[in-house]
Amino acid sequence: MSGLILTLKKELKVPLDASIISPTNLAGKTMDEVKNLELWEGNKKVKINEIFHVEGENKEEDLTIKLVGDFSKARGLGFKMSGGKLVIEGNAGLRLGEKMKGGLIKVSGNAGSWVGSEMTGGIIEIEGDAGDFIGAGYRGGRRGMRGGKIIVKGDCGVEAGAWMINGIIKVYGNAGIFPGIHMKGGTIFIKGNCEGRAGAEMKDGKIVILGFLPSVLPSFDIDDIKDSVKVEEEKISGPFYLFTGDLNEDGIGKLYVSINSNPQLKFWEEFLERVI
Amino acid sequence: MSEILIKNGFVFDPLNNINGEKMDIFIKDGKIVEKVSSKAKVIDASNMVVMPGGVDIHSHIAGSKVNAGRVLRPEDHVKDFEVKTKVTRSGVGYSVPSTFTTGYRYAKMGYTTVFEPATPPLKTRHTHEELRDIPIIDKGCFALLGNNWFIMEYLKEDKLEECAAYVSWLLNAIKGYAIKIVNPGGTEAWGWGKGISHLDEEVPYFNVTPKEIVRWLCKINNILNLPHPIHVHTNNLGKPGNYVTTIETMDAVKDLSKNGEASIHVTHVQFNGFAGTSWLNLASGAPEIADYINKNAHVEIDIGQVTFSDTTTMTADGPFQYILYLLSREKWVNADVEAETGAGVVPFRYKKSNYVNAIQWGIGLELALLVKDPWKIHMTTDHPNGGPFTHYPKVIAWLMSKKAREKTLNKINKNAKRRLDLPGIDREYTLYEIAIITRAATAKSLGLKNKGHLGVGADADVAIYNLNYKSLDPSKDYKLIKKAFKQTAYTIKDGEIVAKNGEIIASSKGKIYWVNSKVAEDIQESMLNNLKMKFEEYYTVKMENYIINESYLHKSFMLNVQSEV
Amino acid sequence: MKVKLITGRSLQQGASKEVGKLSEEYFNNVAICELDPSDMEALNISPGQNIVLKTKFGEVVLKAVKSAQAPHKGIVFIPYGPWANLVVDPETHGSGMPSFKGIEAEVFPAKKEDKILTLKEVLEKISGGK
Amino acid sequence: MEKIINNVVCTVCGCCCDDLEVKVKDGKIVEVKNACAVSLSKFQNYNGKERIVKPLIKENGEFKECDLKEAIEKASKILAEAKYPLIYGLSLTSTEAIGKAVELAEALGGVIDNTTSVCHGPSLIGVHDVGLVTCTLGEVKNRADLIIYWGSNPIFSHPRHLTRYTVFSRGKFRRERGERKLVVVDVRKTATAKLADIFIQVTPNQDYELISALRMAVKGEEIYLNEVAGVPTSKIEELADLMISCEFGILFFGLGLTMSLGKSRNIDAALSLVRDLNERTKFLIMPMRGHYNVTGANEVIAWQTGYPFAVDFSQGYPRYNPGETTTIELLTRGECDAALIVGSDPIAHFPVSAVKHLMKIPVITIDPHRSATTLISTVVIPTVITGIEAEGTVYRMDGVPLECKKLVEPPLGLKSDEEIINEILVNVKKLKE
Repeated sequence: MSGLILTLKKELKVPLDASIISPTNLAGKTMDEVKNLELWEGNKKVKINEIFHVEGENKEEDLTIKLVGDFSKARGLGFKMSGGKLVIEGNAGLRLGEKMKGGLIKVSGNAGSWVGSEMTGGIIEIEGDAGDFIGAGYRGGRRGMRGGKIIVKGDCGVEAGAWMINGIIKVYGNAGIFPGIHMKGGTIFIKGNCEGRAGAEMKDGKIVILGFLPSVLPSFDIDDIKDSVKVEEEKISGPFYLFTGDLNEDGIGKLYVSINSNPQLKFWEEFLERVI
Repeated sequence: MSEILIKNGFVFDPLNNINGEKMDIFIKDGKIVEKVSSKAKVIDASNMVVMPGGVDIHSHIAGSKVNAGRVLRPEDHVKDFEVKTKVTRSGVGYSVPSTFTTGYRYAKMGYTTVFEPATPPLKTRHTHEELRDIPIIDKGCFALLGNNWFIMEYLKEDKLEECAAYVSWLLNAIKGYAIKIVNPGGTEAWGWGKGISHLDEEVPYFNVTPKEIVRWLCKINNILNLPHPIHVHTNNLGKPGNYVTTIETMDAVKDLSKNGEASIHVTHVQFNGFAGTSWLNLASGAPEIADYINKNAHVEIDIGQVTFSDTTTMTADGPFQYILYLLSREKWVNADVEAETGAGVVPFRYKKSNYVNAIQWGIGLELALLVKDPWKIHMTTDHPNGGPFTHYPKVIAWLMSKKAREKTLNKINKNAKRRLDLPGIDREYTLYEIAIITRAATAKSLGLKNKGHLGVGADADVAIYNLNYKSLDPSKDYKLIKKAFKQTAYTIKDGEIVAKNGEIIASSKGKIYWVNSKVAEDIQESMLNNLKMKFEEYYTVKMENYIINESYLHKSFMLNVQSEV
Repeated sequence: MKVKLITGRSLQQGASKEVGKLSEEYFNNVAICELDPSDMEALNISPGQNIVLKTKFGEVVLKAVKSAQAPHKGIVFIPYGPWANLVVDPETHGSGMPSFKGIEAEVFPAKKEDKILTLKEVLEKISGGK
Repeated sequence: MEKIINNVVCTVCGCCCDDLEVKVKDGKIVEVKNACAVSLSKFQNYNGKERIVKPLIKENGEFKECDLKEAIEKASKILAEAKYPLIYGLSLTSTEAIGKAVELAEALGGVIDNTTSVCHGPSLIGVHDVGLVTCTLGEVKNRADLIIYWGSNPIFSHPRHLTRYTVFSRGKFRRERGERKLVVVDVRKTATAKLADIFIQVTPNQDYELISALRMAVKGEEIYLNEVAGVPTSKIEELADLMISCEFGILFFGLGLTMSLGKSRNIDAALSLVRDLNERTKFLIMPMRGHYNVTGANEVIAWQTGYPFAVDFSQGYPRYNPGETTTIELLTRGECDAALIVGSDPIAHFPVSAVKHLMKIPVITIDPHRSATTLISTVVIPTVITGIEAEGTVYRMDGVPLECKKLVEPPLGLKSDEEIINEILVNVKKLKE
């Protein structure tokens, strides 16, 4: 392939702040400049070529960077990137694609927590599992992702889309508790099961769960039964229970839960009749 | 200790009537002296402005509620940090800086003395621990007494002398400097989730009124001969129409002025200067307040300027902070303190486009510009309530340049602009007047004899600004003004150069000022005997453990004051 | 028997940790498992007998104690300490805090050969990576 | 020669009772009045058989005694050479010592965390998002007519909390037990629950659902479910009415909320519940902080760095992100290469996954007593006991700062935490140059 290939020379023992490694940041730099860029390994400053074999070429505008190795201890890969491609063959660590504005990040393995934290655009694709707080925000900031797309082929941890404002999160596997907590907008689609507390304290936005959801919080109201729901342009067929909430936050968020996967929620239908 | 000669600067020293004269300043052993030896280090200050170190009379820099603000807002710190250097510790800003950063940033701006205006006596040990960790600048703290149970009970029982003895004991016990009154009676009512809305309303269960509390503590301030007048945050703060309460509060102590001096310092008056009856028709009460101050000698104020930024509001006015939470619906910290006071913290973003915020901005500047005598004005942002102290240069520019004001006026909410008198005000502060409202008047008001001037014997706290006074037209060159006041060419603290061109080059410990107030021993003793029992009933700590050992003040500066009882 | 495991402070644990973390008192107050009387009956074990507690994360032998804070059928309690940590859930959910309470567990009466490990044995077990 | 020392501050739990009466005879503590069982045990045993008096260095698996200088130099070398050292513990010492530890972490370019991480860390994370509507304990004593303990068993964890500060205390506006209602929410009928006017038994790990329902009831919204978290809806509504109709209510919460499923979000919900109640009445909330100065550690670290715990100095300035910079994750991910433990026993209190990594890296422990952690340490530095052999500042669970006293002389040759950490700091600064 064209573009840059960075291969890890050694196993990482302490955290590596890799936030300078993004197509946006490396584009237009000579190989020498790239090799001599400094980053933090624990409390020591090291040059890129002390940690990576750097090969390939750095010509096109729309740079592709391929990373080879286990980056579980690397933080902030693709930080603030606004274009190009970042392909990680292996695992990515915490805060992958933090504050990302555009471009594409692909991970062949798993990713740590805070994938796409506070991102505003671009696409992140994880072949394996992702950690907690995907598409969430910084502690106390009350602002999650505002745009772009996160796709997790495997499972994700807790609080996917916490404080999410806009954009799309798709999890093809299972999700931990609290997807969409404090959510204000955007869409979260969970193809597998969810451990519970979906949409807790959400104000607005849309959550769709195809798999099993043990229970719906008492602060949600059942609204309707829908044959299908739209996620992006895709029509997902149901049927679904449509809940709204979280009433504790005067929320008008929409929570779609598959009827077929959740017989234990049938009792809600009785309240549905009361509503209509 | 070393000698320094500051050569050929334009000196502004209002307390000694020096107005931009080109002259030399001599420093030896941390003091201003008449001359120095040839060995003295020479600072060439030609084409620079030389002023006494800045003195901030009201800035929330230390203590439990400031720290509550820090804990509340990691998102505020993450965007503004300081990396450690050979001489400095690391830290964070933005609106609630960590202790080390607070000291360095003040010093870089040429400020050398700052007072924390609101410490709950019970938690003042905490305040002193933080003050200890604020480098370079001299400090002190005001004790919150406007909702103190003992004081309200003494007042009810009309025991003036005994109460004076109590206040004297308390200031000594906690190493405080002045009497602070916040929403008198109102914060106590908030202990029950209630509020107080006018000066003659009775405090639940205590049956005294805010007006009585203010007068009572003003009398005690006089009896104890404290260096600073009562420092008052009035009732109804932040409510439309509250300028009336503000003027009533001022008028309540008109007769208590001692030999023509101010009997009351009303603080961050911008927040207490609202006219109108609702948020929709909010207007500036500054003209009315200024008119009262211009006609009455017994009042001085600080402005509490709004600077349009994302900040963190914090006061001992619990009920007000709750109202602010209801307006913002974001995060809210409340912290009531037994038998004494309360506190609230709410993040807040002042927007130019917001009608109310724009009016608030106008009120602050109108106050400073409409009050004729600058000695009655103190420049503050009520840090961090109106904006962080690092925004002072903006405020100075607004005061010195109509052009700077117009530039902002064109960006603010149009209705607000139409409703303000500010566009019609031509006055522009001179550097001399700026020196008054940022050091001379403040030092004088605080009774700091060695601060705020450059006369022989004064502390060698000096700020040298990169500002060519002669070739300068502040009215046009307000950008230069802003730049110059952001960071000094030199800041000298106690005769040592601590900052140079915005770099901290030496760090030192500042002094802690407190008043050692003395009353007749027999009165003191009988007071203490009566106090003991109730103390144990009202508090959850023993009296002995309430008293703060002077060892907490790493560089203690005790001001002895003899009372009249 | 399937139960929910709660770990936490107890007065005896608090007092005996002041005697010493390596002391016999501490061992006696911490290497224990408090069960609801009805659960003990169902398991047919009497106070003082040993039980084995298994979770997804490990297993531990402890002395059974009749809970003074019953009823709490289906809930067992182990005081904080090295023994509890052999079976607690390390999952923090990104909060810094492991899951010390409400862990799915199974309790069996101990066989004669299962004895309670000493602190040293616990540490060896851990460093042995079992 | 005998003396009585009054108004002694107890250095055991977050109550920081300051009314202990200690009798000292010939330099030994012979009697303590007003102390709880745990406090008594501390005074009886602090200088017992588990006390360490000589520094220890481990060489090929065996501890050998050494002098302080050697121990400090060895410790400094290990820490200075580390790429990502961790400083942990700091809840059983003075704020003065904690402040020094922050400076050491900065000089090292390491991470400083305190035991908050595994007690009320989730509470602070909740506070970052919601805020905290609270007060000092005297407000409760003087005004509270409704007291709720949720997931907390103070009779065991804070034995004098009820008598000094809450249900059994005597204040200005509340004179006796009859004027206050006590509610306990827990998974077991705890010793505290047995004293309650109302006990609510919640299903383990369903506190969040219960709070969620309670918030609904407080808002006057209808709850469709007949039962939430094992509690009948009628009982939830009854509790909600009680909360709304009280004059001054307070909710004390413990590790039952912070450690069970939901962690910081359980607290988020509890903080929101109490905040919203202020539209109806006066209601406050307070975490039941465990160690006597865990609160102080948060205060010092916050005023010096801006963040209350888990602060990473690896890049020369404070960075903070619980989950990333907290001890358990750092150890479980195997990211630290050395550790300094001050007055804590992580080996006894961390899950296996974290303990394993601590056993792989060099560990320096500063502690007055032997513990599971001293056993696995490379360097062990004995220290004097704050509040008994050294004075120092501590912060009660409600943030009220107190100065504790030196009651007796420490064993010969022992130094305070503050002095030891400072000596390491001085050494490290030399080594780093």
